[in-house]
Amino acid sequence: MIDLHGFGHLLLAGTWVTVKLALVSLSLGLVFGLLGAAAKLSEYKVLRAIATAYTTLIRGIPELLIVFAIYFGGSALVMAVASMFGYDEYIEVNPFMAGVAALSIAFGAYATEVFRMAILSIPQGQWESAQALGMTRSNTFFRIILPQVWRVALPGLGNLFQVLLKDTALVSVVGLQDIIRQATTAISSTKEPFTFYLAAACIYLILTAIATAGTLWMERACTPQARYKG
Amino acid sequence: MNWDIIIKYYPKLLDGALLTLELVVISGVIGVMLAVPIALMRASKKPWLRLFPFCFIYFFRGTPLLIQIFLIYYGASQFEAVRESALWTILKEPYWCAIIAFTLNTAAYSAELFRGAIQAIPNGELEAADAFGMNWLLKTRRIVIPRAFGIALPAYGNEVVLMLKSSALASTITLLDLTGMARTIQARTYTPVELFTAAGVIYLIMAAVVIGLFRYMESRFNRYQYYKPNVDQMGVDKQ
Amino acid sequence: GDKIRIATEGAYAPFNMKNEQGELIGFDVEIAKALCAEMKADCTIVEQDWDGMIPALKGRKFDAIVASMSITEERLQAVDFTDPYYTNALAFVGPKGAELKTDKASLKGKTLGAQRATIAGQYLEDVLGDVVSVKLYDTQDNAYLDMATGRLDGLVSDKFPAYDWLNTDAGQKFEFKGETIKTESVDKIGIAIRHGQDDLKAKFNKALKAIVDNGTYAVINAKYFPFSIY
Amino acid sequence: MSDTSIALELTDIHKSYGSLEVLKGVSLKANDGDVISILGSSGSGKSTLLRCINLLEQPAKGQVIIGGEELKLKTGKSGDLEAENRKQLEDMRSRIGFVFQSFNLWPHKTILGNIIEAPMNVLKQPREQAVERAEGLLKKVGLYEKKDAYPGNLSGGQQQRVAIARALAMDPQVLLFDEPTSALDPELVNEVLSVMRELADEGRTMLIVTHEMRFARDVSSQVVFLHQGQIEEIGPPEQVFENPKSQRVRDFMSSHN
Amino acid sequence: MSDTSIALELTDIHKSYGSLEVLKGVSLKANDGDVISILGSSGSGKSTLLRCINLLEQPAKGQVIIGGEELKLKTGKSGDLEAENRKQLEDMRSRIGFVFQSFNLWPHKTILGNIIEAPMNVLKQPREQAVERAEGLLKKVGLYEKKDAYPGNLSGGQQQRVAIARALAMDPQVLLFDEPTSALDPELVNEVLSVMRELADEGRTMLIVTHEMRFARDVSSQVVFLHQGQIEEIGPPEQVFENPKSQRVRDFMSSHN
Ligand SMILES: Nc1ncnc2c1ncn2[C@@H]1O[C@H](COP(=O)(O)OP(=O)(O)OP(=O)(O)O)[C@@H](O)[C@H]1O
Ligand SMILES: Nc1ncnc2c1ncn2[C@@H]1O[C@H](COP(=O)(O)OP(=O)(O)OP(=O)(O)O)[C@@H](O)[C@H]1O
Ligand SMILES: [Mg+2]
Ligand SMILES: [Mg+2]
Repeated sequence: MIDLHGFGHLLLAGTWVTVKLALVSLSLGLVFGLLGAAAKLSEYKVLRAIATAYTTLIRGIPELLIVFAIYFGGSALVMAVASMFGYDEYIEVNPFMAGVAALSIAFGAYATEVFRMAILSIPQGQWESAQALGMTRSNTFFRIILPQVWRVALPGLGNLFQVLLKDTALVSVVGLQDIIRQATTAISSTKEPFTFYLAAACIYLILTAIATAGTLWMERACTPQARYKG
Repeated sequence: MNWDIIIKYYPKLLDGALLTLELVVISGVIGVMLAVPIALMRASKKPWLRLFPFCFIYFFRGTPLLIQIFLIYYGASQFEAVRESALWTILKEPYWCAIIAFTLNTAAYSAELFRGAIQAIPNGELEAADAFGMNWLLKTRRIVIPRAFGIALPAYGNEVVLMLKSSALASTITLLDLTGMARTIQARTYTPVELFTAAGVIYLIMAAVVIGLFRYMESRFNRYQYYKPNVDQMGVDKQ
Repeated sequence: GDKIRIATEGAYAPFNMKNEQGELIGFDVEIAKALCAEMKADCTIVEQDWDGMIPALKGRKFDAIVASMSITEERLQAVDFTDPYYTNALAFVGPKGAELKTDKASLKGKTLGAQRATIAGQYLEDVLGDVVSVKLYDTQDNAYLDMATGRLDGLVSDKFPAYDWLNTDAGQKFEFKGETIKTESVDKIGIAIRHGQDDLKAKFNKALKAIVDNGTYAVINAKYFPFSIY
Repeated sequence: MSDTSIALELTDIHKSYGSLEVLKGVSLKANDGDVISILGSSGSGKSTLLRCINLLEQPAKGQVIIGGEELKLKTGKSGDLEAENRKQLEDMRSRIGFVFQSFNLWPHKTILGNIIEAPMNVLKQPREQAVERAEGLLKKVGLYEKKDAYPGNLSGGQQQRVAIARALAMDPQVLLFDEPTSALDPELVNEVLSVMRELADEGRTMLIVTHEMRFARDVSSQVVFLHQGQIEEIGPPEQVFENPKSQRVRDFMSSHN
Repeated sequence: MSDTSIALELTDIHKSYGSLEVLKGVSLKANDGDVISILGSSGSGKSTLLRCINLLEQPAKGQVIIGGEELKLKTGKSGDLEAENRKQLEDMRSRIGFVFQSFNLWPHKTILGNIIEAPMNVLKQPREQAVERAEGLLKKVGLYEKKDAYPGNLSGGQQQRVAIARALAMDPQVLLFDEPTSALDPELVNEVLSVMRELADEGRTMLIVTHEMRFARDVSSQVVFLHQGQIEEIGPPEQVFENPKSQRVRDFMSSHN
């Protein structure tokens, strides 16, 4: 058995931070991704240009810089605004919120591509038949296309979620104590890198197992034939 | 902003960028070659064939790349047996350790993408191949892989960009890739803003090239998609 | 009293690290607490990742950094420092039993390591860069590990943390080599505060002088090292 | 002839794909209760014409009037016409039933789900009412027992019947059928035919693309023969079938004896 | 009757989907050059029967002999039969042409690419030869100008003709057609019919699922009537059409007059 020298509960606390961050960022990131894909597939040049700029820029710069920009840039902005009103105290941008903002913006940029591809792979006839019945575009999208999009998009989104789970480590620069950060401090005290990295790896594997099971379950739920037993 | 610093050090940064590119291209190419068979096994109907790729993908997607690099570079070398073996000539070098880690990591991520794409191919198209008596290999080579490749292309573009950026972890095992170079110079000059901006711009350019390349490949490879009747898919654009 | 928020890293044993309860401990922390007691200030000690340390100070997330930060020209452009609260030194570390002479001539062709962005790393590159091959690591621990595998013939490190490490299980096979290294600029460690906080700086300096004079400093020092590091 | 009795009027519809001119100016008028069959060889533009009516395909030129209401069109960026007002288009589409040549059922919804989707979401019918009507229609097309199956579990003919039921569930004034009987056996053809007769008797207007000559002859009030994107011949079935003016139509008819 | 003249023999084919028994023991024999039409109402199992022949669907029970060679089957894990020897199955499939009810063209390949794919890769024909033959076939079905288009750009009837050309390109001994004329107009039906007659004259064996009575009557040497997964009636067309023994068949035929 691995001896964690009493640091186990810190790793667990880090796990909780990681999970919270990942889940909240995932939900927001999916929204960004859908909006991005809708904009990219839109007939309006401006929207397409904005979405392309968003995905290229955000995918192009390292996530760490995004975290920095949002956290420090964000709090500087808030304080600048506050000082215009004569308030000069320190205003803390909630590090959790900043982390979520950075991670979900990054996730959204990648998810945009995944959704775009998945939407394009749905046969045109599916749009046509809904529109021929007078359904609005948004109704068609949400009721007919989106349910079919998941099946195609899930593997890609699953990948991105795995990346996200690990990217939570980046937000330690804004003072959040995620798994990796807790492992690093434990290593510094105990001088046992392998013990703690292996323990961290195990925790990640457990989280991954849950995430994978979730994705597989959703994939199955999204595949119509599999539900029906003649 | 101190431009002199950037001008003075940019040849060094370019050296770093070159190493980054080298790492990404080599491990990307080997990674795809591994990913295709792994994805095919993963999509197979035989449970025992699915087991190995499942574990492989599970492990390499499931743990942080940082830890994988760490275990390969520092972990393997903990064992006397490894250090005595012939493998040591390779494992001793941080360069090869980085390539091994990146290759396995990207292979796992790409395999999962390809699997999804393989399973998204409409059944009828595969049945048509079966009905011609195509054997498994032929069907796979001529229909499944090209078709899956087309479906997976955009998501795979994502993966390459992600790999480009995560290659920065090479700097943790003493390699002077773009990030490693920027960090080393900045430890000296204490001009993090200048150097990380310069490095950031180089990453951005490399990412933009990758993204553009994939856009181009997509328009070549999925040409058939862009020919379709002009349907009002929320005004889906067909460049 | 005043409210002061002080940041430390928590990953630089034995100066700052975490115990099993997740509390911050170490030389830096005890000094910070002693200073606060002396100033009768109401202090909170917060944990902050190294990369975000100076940006977060400037962003007013906290008011002072007590994290073994060397006073350097470049940092002085960004922040102010108090008087130094200890003085660092560099030393060679190598495997016990291995012949490692530390003069430049006999080091020719060796591979030496150090932590990136430290005085030790600069020393290696500037002074020995032309004869040895230099490898730079993210953390000191990684450099130790690579020395254990034999990829490094030896390393240059801050003396005090190395002293601490040599006393752990992992450090048993290694020892200091040669003399403590003399660098032309002596490495002074100070408390970083924002520009323009001259009141705070004066208070810290006064309190520092007080604890050195009344022996509190020596008591803390003795807990960690059998020799004075002031 | 008063305006209200004209259920559908197409004027000078043009459509091209790139350099291929598929429709070269088609005009057509249908009164309430008219059943118009559209004949023509493969690739003559029959499906394209139907799709232009509810703007699934954007015509390059032309005018569409449904139930006396003109569908307002403007020139879009691509140079083809598009609806000026989406609301009006959606509204019109909800009053036009369309049965696709390739069915286009939604694979992720059950048969019942496919049918009640639009009535519930476009017409805002309460669920029970939509289900009740859907079940009635499914019984009519002989697929009541399959209501909880998914499209992937149905045979071709079964899918086609579901597609017809789905269009009928909207209770549309105008119905457009693209080869509605192509995958049906003769018995079912008869059934579908009698369903269509009922619809005609109710005063609904239908445009039917079909290759079933007998069907066209029995059920239509008018027959249109499309050839290379133009109307080659139009008239009551007796005339077009027995006594066509055009040589092209005569050749076509003679191949069906 | 010597064994070699039997092109295709099915014995007691059973197939169920879950609890739904679709085929309940179908046996059938076809000699070289026979053209057998399979009739039956929608959902009676016609497509399923065709798909069982080349094992696209795994039958629960039964035997398939093609050109005197028995397809060796064994019980798989699912309880249904599967090929004992993949090589033999592939080999047999390459000698059986199959035209799908839903065409199943490969969307990412051009029309020409769709047709030359199997000849080049399964039969290892050199490219020029495959292209030459494909172009000949495309001319025959009237689609030569579309050879560089993609399936998504074709009308329904055009896709169906491509599917037929694709099957013919393999020069197969036995041909299975699932409603090959459902999307065709009468002229094309005639053309396809004459292509089929040629094939029959060359001694090829064909099984055709169709709803086109005239077609079935004109071209078949035998007509099979499927009903609820069993053969209700079998015989030469005159007998089945004019003088069926079964009441069920009589009803069916009467709906087609
Ligand atoms: N998206 C497209 N791009 C290019 N050409 C197209 C497209 N859709 C249809 N066409 C062409 O337009 C012509 C008319 O097609 P349409 O589908 O209207 O024919 P049809 O009369 O319905 O034929 P069928 O009876 O075979 O269904 C055909 O030549 C077809 O190849
Ligand atoms: N994958 C499946 N799962 C469950 N049931 C199925 C499946 N495929 C077919 N069936 C059912 O099997 C029966 C026979 O289907 P089949 O496709 O053979 O009919 P068919 O005779 O070809 O009809 P059609 O003339 O309409 O094409 C139908 O009732 C159908 O619903
Ligand atoms: Mg058509
Ligand atoms: Mg069928």
